[in-house]
Amino acid sequence: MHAKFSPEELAFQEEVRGFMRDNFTPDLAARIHHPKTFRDASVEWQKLLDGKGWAANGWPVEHGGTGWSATQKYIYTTELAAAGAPDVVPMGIKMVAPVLYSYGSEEQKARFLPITKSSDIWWCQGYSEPGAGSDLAALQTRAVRDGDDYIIDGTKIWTTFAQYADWIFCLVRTDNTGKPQQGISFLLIDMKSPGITVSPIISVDDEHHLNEVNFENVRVPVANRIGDENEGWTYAKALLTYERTALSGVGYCKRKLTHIRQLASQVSASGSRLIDDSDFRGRLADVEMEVMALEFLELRVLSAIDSGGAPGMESSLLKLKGTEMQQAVQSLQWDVAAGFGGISPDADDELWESDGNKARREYMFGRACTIFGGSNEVQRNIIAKFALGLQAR
Amino acid sequence: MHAKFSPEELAFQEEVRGFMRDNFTPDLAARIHHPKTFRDASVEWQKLLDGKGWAANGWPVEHGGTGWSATQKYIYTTELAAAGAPDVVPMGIKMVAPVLYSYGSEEQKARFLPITKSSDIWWCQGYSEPGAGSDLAALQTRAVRDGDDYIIDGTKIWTTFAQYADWIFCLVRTDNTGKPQQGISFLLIDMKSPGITVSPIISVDDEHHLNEVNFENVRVPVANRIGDENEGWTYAKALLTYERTALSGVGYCKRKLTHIRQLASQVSASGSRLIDDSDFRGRLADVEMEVMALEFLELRVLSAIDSGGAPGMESSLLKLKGTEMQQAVQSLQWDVAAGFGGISPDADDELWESDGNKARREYMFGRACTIFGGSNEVQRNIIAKFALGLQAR
Amino acid sequence: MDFSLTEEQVMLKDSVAKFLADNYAPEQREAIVKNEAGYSAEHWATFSELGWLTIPFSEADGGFGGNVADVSAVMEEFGQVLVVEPYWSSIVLAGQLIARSTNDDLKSRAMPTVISGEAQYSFAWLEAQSSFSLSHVSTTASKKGDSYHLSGEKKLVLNAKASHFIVAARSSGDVNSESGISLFVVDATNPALKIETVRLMDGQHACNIQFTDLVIDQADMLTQEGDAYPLIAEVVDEALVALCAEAVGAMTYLYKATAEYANTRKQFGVTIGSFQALQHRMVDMFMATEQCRSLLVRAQCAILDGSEERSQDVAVLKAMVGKYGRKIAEEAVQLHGGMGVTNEMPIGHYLKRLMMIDMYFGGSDIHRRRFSDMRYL
Amino acid sequence: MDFSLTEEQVMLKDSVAKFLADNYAPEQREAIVKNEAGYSAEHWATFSELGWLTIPFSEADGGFGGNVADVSAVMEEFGQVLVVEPYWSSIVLAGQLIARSTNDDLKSRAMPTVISGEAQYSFAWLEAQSSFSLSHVSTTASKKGDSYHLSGEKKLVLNAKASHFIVAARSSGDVNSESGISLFVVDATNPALKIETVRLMDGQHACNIQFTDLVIDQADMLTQEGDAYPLIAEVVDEALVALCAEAVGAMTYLYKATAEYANTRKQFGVTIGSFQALQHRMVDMFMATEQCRSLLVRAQCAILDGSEERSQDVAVLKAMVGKYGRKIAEEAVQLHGGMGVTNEMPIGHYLKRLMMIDMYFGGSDIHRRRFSDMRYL
Repeated sequence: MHAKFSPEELAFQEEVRGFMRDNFTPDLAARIHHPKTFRDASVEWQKLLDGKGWAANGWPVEHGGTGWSATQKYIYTTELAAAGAPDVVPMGIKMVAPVLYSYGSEEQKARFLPITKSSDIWWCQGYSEPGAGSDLAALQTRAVRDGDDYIIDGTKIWTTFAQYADWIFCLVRTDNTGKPQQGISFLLIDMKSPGITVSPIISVDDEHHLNEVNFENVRVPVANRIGDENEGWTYAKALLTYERTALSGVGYCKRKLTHIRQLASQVSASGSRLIDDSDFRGRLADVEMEVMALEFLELRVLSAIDSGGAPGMESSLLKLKGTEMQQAVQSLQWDVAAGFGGISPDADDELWESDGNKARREYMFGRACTIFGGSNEVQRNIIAKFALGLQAR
Repeated sequence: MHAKFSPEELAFQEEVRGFMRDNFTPDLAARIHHPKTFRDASVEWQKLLDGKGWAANGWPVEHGGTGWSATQKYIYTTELAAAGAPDVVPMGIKMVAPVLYSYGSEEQKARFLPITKSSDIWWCQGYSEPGAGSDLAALQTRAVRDGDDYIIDGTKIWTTFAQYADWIFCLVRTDNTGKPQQGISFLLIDMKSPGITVSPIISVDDEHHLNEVNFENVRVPVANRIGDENEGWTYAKALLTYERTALSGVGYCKRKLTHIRQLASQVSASGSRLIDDSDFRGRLADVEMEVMALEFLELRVLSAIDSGGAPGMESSLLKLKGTEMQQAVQSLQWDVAAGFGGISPDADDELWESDGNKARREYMFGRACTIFGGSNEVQRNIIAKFALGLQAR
Repeated sequence: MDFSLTEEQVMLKDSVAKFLADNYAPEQREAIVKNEAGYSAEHWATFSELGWLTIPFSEADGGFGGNVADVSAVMEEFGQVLVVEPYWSSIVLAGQLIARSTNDDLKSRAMPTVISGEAQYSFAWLEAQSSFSLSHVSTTASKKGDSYHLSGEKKLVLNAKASHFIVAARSSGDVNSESGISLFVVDATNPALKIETVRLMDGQHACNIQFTDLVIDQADMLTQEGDAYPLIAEVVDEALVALCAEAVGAMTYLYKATAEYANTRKQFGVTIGSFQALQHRMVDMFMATEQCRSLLVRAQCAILDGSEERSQDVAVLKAMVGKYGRKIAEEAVQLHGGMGVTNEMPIGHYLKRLMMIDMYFGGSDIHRRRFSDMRYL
Repeated sequence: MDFSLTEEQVMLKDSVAKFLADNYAPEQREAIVKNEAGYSAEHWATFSELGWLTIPFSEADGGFGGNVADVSAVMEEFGQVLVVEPYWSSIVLAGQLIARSTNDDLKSRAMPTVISGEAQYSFAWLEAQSSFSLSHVSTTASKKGDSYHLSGEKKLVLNAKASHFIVAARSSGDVNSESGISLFVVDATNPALKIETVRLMDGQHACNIQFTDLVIDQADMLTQEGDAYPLIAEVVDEALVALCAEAVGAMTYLYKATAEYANTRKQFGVTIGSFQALQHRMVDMFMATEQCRSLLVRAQCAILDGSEERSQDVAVLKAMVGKYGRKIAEEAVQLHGGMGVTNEMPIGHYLKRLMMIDMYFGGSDIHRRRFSDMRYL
């Protein structure tokens, strides 16, 4: 039982640190955090990581993964967060890719995996529908076979960054008989296909992350289907597990907590520091203690995966506690920084990265993390069933 | 909108205070709080209150009630609590009596109400069964008609103070067809009847409050049935509502908070006071603020009843929040007083009323208040249905 | 003891509710917020016509003679739909500073324009470092002849389009002293003012004001020099009760709207409102609202009864409304799922408003501390 | 980085679990607790036979050479069934004080008797006013010739039947100073001791000890005069990890037992475990247990890695175990309904034990403060 790094691991840590220092420049940081420049800067950042061989670190080695141990993954994530650098935009590398390399045909792998890794394709996820949120299997977007094509009709909602996307990976209904989980297929669709309309949804942070994507008579080659027809749910479930593991956000929480400690340690004009205020100190400690636990919960899960376990119920646990802690951290950040800058959604470019504005938009958009990617209520149901053996009604 | 007392109300307050001062003596207080002397002291106390005409203050005036306004009831309860005096033992005055005067025959009223008021009969409640807790209507104790008698067989559980009781009021099953709520009758049973066995249940405070009551071929005159056969559920529901209104415990919480403030204000040998500790202060304030709200929630309900409303869903709200606050107060009391005296269940008579022992046994037995009298989970279901219109599945 | 609304209050509430039902649907509100001033001048005129602007003022001053309970009854209705017109800042807060001014000349000049709605005063008190302490005033006022020279900076002044500001400034005492604070009426068009408008996330337009050597005539001072603190403390206490009434209205909307949504939204073949875990959370929302409503009644009674504990009761109310308002709104967003995090649904706007209400005059922690400092000596 | 148990640890855990499964069912435990000493001398002898008492001691000292992870593995099993034998007080706490003593003579005299289980030492440190601060020692030790005269009072000393006490006393420095504290081994039969036995609500038998002019030979001092604090702090940190391992075992029992009960108990025609609101609460119990287990791993690693943050990690562990231990046990009682509040069901005993664990060496608040004082400078 030990958490110490070996000399090799320490060397790796130095390597990551050096890479971040050299590549994640303040200029890139500013651009990646601003909505106007976000897309291009994200592509640039992923290309830098890919140049180093790290963009797709979680993939199997044969597809360009790194084969890192759990410890190395942890070191990488920690150093990324410490540098304030975001992880890669997840839809490609973390969401569709595992489905591609697990269930895709050789042609599909050859066509999509390299450009996904190099960020030459921007993916979005066509998953939820207006009538299918937590109850994802209720989805109704139809795919009707017509020769070598499917004809798609329906609506996807909450589609993050669809406005930038080249391709969308979609769950569609190819069969209406049987249980809802049956009859779902997994399709890759070119966003330039005629009949696709993307409408923005402005979220409570007053920003445009989310979209509604409409399909009207959209023609998609059957060759763009992953795996077998009507088996999409199986692939999707696997994908969901990967998505959740990516969602614990310990690195984010730790970086934010460092930031909050710094802000709270500033001496005010009256000579006092918020961090010396006993109420604030207590609340900060409560959150820090939970994050310290979460960090080792994640390490325990990573370590178990390393020893051959597959992410299952534990990923629900990480998603659940992780998102709760992200929100707790965002509330603290609001309380520290909102004061006089975070209350306006009109921040100009200069104010965009101000502590106050960051506090506002992260708190606001942070409300979504317990809803999307499988709501926390659904995660609790999953844990009740699989960890506690409790019967549903 | 005002909460001020009128001159008449202020005079009444003085009268109650004077009565408490003169009658709830330290000697009586000591005896009523000790298990060995509890029964006799409780009878003595109720007789003193009855002598003043206050024992059955909530009853209709024609049966010996006081006809007090909501304000007077509030003043009475507040002063009772301020004096550290317990309210009357509820099973007679507050639980069975409302059923008696609402649904009992003239003979039953004449026979039982006066001795209930004067505490010449000790009642206990035969309600829950091993298989019927929150799901009370599942009760199975059978009452089979045999001439002018019923023959009772079955088991009642969690029967508070059955060891002292002269009579028990019981829900029994007189019909097994139809819905569980149908076929239940309300009986009054002499505890001296042959075939009744009372077995103690020691609760987590290491004391004997609770019992199991067994009925084996117990013969009960049909004349001891309240109202109609198979209609007992209707009467029981009304009783439950009264029971819950009696359970908010604001007075108890306020008295305890005063006690906790006093304990926490003692200067320790090192010159510090717990009440100056910011963490403790914050937690104390959190509880006090909730109790301040609860106090006015209760006043609002009382005031609405005064204006002709009947206690319904509000009594669930008071029971729910009230018991939560009682436990919160008990936790605080434990944290303040447990130190070196409350940790032992072996307190001798001298230590019985010590702050530490009080903290231990009140915390421990206090776990029961969110379970009995309709568990808090059931109260939440009731509120969801009646206040929020949410459908059950 | 009497907690019921008077017949007049019931009528008033009904008339407010009726107007808002016709004029303040979510789409209508969205259009209102987009106005340049951040509110509808037309509605403001209607408020005036309907007599709502007169409510808290005495009959002698030309008002309706209402009290904190009347104002709260109106504000609770406002909270149900998130009214953005500057009623609270102009009538409840600044209006009362004027109505209780000891400067009779000033009062008789200003009062009629406040009551008619023609003028909108706004109280400029907060400073960057004040941590919401009412007695923290670093803005200076130096007397020169018959006038005062004011220098300083005020933050988060509500209603950027106010016609006048009531500026708290200090002529003596140290920066946290309760004595030495005066209130000056400043015309918003005074060229010495540097006004920067800030749109707040709850839809309100506030401003930051800077001024150096702003010259104000002695006649425009609301009390005797240095004597304003008790007036400020009294008026703010009452205004916070009205603000909390608005919050209770918003909380009421939220738990009801959430229950309604849960009763219609289906997932897994049943309404989500039939899931017991969600039911129990909605019960918690309801219970928290009722706890806050009870404290609202308590604080109103304390003020109307002239209780010595009024400041304690107000602090507790503000602390609990701040805490539970945010909590309830967060839960409402969560239970609305994806719809909750869009600007298209009203739910998120209630969250923003309740977060701002928590912030005004200090958040939950600050008022809990205020309470415990008064209570635990 | 490696969090898995070694093969030896797995075998050890299994052998402990097997013994307890055969000998520590709730009825068996009830009989054990009724023993005069509060535990079973027979079991203690078996612990010795099975080699459990040797675990944390080095091979050079005749032990098994185990570390905090090995001890924790045993303690976690103990927590599952609430073992009452004085393993923690005698082996983990007092045993380590002796094992790390710089007084080699004393150590070589005492060590074999500790390891064999023949002697039971207990650490007497807490005083009425110490508020669980380790450096607060007001018991005095005055040197006279080759011996020390001790006067003072110790509270809540575990294992009333201990054969020896290790008494913390001060020969210099003020009452809260870290320097000036020494540790003295006192024979429990010393007639100068006034011992009052207190049965604790968790079933343990503790005692309060008073003494005036208790004469102890210099040879019975564990470290150099006044030097004991670092030893105490180090040993207590490790011992708290083991104690928290016991708590995690108890918490694990509770969430599992509650889920099992909920899956069998029927109300309204269905198992209560099928009610979603209860399911979600049980998930919270499970999640809190996993959080605490993660902190247990974290603290073990910190100690084994010799991390500078070991005291922080231990403080966090103790704070969270204290808070969640009580919370989980309260929930377990609630979800067991009436059965939960009787002494007949084991659930209530877990609540009592977890409340006492929270109290030992300071409760949740105290350790949260300890953490924040170390972290927020």
